[in-house]
Amino acid sequence: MISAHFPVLVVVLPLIAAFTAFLAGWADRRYCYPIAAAAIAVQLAISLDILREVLAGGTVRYFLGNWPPPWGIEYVIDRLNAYVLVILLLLSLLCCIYSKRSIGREIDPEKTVGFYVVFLLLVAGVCGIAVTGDIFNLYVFLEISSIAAYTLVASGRRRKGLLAGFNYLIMGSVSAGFILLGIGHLYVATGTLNMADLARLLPALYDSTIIHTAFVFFIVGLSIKTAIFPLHIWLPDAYTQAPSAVSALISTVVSKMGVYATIRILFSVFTVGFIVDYLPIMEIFAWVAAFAIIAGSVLAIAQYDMKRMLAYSSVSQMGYIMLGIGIANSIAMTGGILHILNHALMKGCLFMVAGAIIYQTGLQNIDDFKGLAERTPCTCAIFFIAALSMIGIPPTVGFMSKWYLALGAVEAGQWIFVAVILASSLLNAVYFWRVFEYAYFRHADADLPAREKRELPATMLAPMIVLAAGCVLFFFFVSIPLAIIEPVVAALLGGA
Amino acid sequence: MKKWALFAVIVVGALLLWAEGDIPPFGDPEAPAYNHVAPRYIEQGAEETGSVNLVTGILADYRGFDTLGETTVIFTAGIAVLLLLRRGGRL
Amino acid sequence: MAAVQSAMPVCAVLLPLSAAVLILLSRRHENVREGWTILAAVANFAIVLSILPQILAGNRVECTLIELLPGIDVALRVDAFGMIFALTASGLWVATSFYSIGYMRTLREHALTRYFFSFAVAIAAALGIAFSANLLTMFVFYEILTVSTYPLVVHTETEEARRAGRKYFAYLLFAGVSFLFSVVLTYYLTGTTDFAPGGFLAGTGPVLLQQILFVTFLIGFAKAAWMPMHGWLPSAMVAPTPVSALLHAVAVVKAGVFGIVRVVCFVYGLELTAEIGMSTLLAAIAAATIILGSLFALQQDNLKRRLAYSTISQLSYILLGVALLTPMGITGAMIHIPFHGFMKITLFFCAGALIATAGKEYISDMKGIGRQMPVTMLMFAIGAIGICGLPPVCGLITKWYLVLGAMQAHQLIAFLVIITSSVLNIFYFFPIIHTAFFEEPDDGEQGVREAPLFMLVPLVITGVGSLLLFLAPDLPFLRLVELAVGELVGVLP
Amino acid sequence: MIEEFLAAVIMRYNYYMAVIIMLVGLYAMIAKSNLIKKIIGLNIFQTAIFLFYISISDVEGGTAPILVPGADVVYVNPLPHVLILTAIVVAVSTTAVALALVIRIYESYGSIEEDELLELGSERP
Amino acid sequence: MRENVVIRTVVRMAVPFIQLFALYVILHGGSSAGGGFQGGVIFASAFILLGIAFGIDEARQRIQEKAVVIASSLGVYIFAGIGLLCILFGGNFLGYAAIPLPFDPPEVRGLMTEAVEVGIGITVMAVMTSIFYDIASKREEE
Repeated sequence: MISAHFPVLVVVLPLIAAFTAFLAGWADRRYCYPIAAAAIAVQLAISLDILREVLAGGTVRYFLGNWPPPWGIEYVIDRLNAYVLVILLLLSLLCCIYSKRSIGREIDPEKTVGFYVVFLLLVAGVCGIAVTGDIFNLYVFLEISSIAAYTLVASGRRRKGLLAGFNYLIMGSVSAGFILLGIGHLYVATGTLNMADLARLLPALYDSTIIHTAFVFFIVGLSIKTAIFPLHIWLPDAYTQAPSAVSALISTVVSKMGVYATIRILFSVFTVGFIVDYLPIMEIFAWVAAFAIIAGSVLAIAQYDMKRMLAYSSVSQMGYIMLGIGIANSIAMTGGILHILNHALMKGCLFMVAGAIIYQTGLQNIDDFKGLAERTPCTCAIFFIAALSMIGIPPTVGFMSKWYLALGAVEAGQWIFVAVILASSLLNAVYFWRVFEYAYFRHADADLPAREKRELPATMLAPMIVLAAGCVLFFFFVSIPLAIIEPVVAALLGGA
Repeated sequence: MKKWALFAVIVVGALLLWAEGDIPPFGDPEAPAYNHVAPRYIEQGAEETGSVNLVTGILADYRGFDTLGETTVIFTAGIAVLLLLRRGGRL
Repeated sequence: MAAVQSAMPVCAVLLPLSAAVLILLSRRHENVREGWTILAAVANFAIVLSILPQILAGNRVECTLIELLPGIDVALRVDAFGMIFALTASGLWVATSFYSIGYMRTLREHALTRYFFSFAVAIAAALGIAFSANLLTMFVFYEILTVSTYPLVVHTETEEARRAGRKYFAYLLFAGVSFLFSVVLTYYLTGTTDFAPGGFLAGTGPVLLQQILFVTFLIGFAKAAWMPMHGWLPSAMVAPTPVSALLHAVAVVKAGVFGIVRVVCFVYGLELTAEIGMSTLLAAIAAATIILGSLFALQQDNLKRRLAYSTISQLSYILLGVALLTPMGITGAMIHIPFHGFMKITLFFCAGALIATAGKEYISDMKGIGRQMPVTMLMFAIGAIGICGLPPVCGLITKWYLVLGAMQAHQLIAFLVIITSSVLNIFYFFPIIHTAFFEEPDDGEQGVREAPLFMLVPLVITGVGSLLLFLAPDLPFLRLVELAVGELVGVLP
Repeated sequence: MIEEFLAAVIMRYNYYMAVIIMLVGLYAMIAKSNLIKKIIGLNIFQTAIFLFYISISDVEGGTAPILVPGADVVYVNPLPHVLILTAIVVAVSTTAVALALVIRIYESYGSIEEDELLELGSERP
Repeated sequence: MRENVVIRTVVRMAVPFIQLFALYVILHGGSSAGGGFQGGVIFASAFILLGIAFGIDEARQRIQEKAVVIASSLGVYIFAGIGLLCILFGGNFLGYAAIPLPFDPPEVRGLMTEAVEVGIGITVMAVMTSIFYDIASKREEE
């Protein structure tokens, strides 16, 4: 049965598609886009099937090369993997569709082939991370996706993108180096690379400084990748200077992958026994996250460039997820993991909107957005929905995250975190409302020459509408993701 | 920047120097790294993979998928350089 | 008391929403667009009326939409108290729809699609609040109301309007956050948020927590414009007058008061509120707001701002009535929701007519205007007399019950506050009537005529309505209030 | 006491060497303004990690893990070699991309000194 | 660069030997030190040497884009293709033993290992060459 091999096919398919797109692109560069879109669509279908199977029959394991773990590499897909995998692929597909026309203005036409090949490789990388049960394999795929991400950030026409890409590369490589060191230390201490095996062996070694060091390296490395507040410095430039489709992609897919990897390492390798019972790490984690939420929002308020503002907002939103994980009770974690989906929907949509505004009018500075709603009504309406969701106003998904996080914080008796969550939604309101006010309630300066206005192509509009609709629909049908998440949380915390 | 660099270096250095005290000594045959997964590779590797060179055996067989990833990394780098640098031409 | 399952509450909420969509779709044809508004308003009123017999028969109409979170549904439930608010809002929406069209067309306002769209959404949200079966549903509609009224406040797009809009949004969003916190805490303490007559919070959590929760609830209902959370209301008067009339005199502020009454009666319960000493706090806030609001109103020359402060003051009558925790007090509080709505909307309609036809915003400019616009100013006088609590307008009934309630509760201070405030009301309303009717107009101020019929008819209807409600108060409001209070009193000690 | 400590250090001198090299690389990566020097720093950093891994694999008296039929020899642990082969490839790839970026940066800015680049801003002259 | 006959002659003579050695390293990965990566890089070094000796731009023109594209894809295709072949024959991905060849499973595995190494070698060779020429060749100012 072919479906037994879906776990590996979901990773190999985009690889093969990438090689094929490279070959086909040499013949005609117009072939690349359909190959990429089709491959990701098939992947999405596969991932949905995997999700179905996981929901029905529990964890799926796949031994690569028929070697049993810990000797060979093992793929382990439980609900968390499947959930993240579906989100990643959905967003990848939408970004891919969106990129068809949006990159036309931002990337030289002869670079289209490379763009889609690297795009596919990035998708392959994140999928690899999402399904693997082997920490070194995780590192390899992390590197595939990272190198692809550096390249995509620098692929645009703006020269600042090059610098952003370079800084991203340096920070990313330091992070990868730290993760590699963490893996090395774990290997020294245990002699294995398999996550499940590690989780089994580690409890006996909790007192060893090697484990502590490995933990610190993992946390710092992953925090750089995820851009947790003081280590976020690469992020604003990278998100701002990248072509819009890439901003949408890395702000959702790549950052979510970092979050996923963090959760996986924390809860499936070190397990609750270490991070909650042995060391009070999660508490520190939560404080850092709370700080990130506030700092990210405050910095976002200070920005005038729309994409940059969204980038800082991402820093803050990553804090939400981490806070949920850091509070480490089941309700808050449900909120954190739910926010992986919610943030992907909202931020993907917002970056696409930013790209659409650039595409339609060439404007990127919020100060220039006066009267924008008259010129780009659809785009602005979509922005409005996604922004409401970011603020957390019902009926949008952002509210659900806020609800769970606040409830979790209340349950943990952490009133400061409650205050942080609630205050941050006010801060979010400040910077999103500014855009809204400019777009809807100001008239364009009369002395400005009427700029050209382009129609938004369907391939750009459709993904935005899908995401905005998702923002609203998942408020009403939040039970669907919750049905997946609640057992995940129970499983992650169950080790205690 | 220099100050930050020094700070980072000192922190990382202190952490590592602190940690290395617990690492098994250099060349210790009792080290866990040598006694958990590795013995099977050494004892049965050649038999199971058909490669006398154990490194190749592990590389291309036990951990073959890592190697596929690795090759893909190289491929990615090639495309990346091409994407960044090449101008004109068909790609 | 039977619970009847029915889809009608949902229809009542969805109808304005679908009207909003239709308005958006027909943005290029103004007559069609405004036709939708009127049609929706009338149909909506009809739907609410169709639920009324069930309520009067002592039943509840319920409708659960979906389960949102474990233990919390998005659910609508119409009880007598909710019906009072819904009837007021949807009934006055009909009048306001006609009035809006007249007013906006007279002033040749722009962006009317956005205006009518937001208006329809706001009404949907107000009805949603009225029908909410639990705190979370209420919160959802509350936030929708906040967001949907913002475009109406900033409608003119002047710098002043934007500043007012920011203030409005800042206050209400902060309140929303506080409300959310309260909902979360309530859910945490009790595992439910469903309203129940007599409350469900008793016996959960320490007293201090319940007190804090009460305060956050109060802040959450900043829409009630109690002092010092009232700052947004006077600034919001930059909005077009129909908005001030319906939203800032009826829907939004009443939603706030409605929420407080709901929380006091249906979350805490009268007993618990008294036990933790929060009724005293509420009464103190209400009393202060009544007096201060009236004093502020005295200083305003801008008619709409004076009306705004008057609203602030009047809203706290309702809070005071509830804080008395006696059947009579609560009756007075609840009956004041529709009565004040009718009277205040008449006043605002008149103020709008003055702006639209005579271009007069300031009281000092209105010398002799009563001779040029006799009908308008007559209705204004009726509204003003009603607010002051004089016969033959329905405001008297409120005062009557409130005074009775204060006596029942042996609250001399409350009694004095009500009397003082009535005197202050006379002080700030009668000079306007005097200026309008008995002062000579300045030179060259001739030729102002009555407002167009689109505006005149609604204001006459609401004005006459205020009179009728005095003559026949139990049709149907007093009857509803009796039902609602009966529900509560049944569980009183 | 000191002797024990020294013995402990000497028994693990390889790891300490790796740490020192790593720190050199890390410092260069953060502190140097020249982008090429940053890349060199990155390479030093990565090389140190390789050194760390390779020393894990060593076993006293061990020989390369290529089986010699019949001989009774101790083989070193082959797994770190495999891992580090992968890591080397990753490092090479990263370096290639980094160099490509630096070349592009030099072309469009005319400089590869970080502080100058920051001053130059985004607009083309 | 001035033409230097000695260098060019030596390079011309050395290149075939380097290439032969590279092939040896690739193919002997299973039985002695070596493997696809090492061999591939050695192979690429032959092209790089040619570039240095004969001028990079000139050499670049000789190395056809087509060849690089096909070779770099071909290598990974071989690798992934063998993996998929295993699925086709009922094994797991990269479970070489599933491939029905008339040998014992270890021998099949050894053989497939060699095949995979060849794939790696081809990709590494092509990509390394391509990277070198992309980075080294002088490009006109933008």
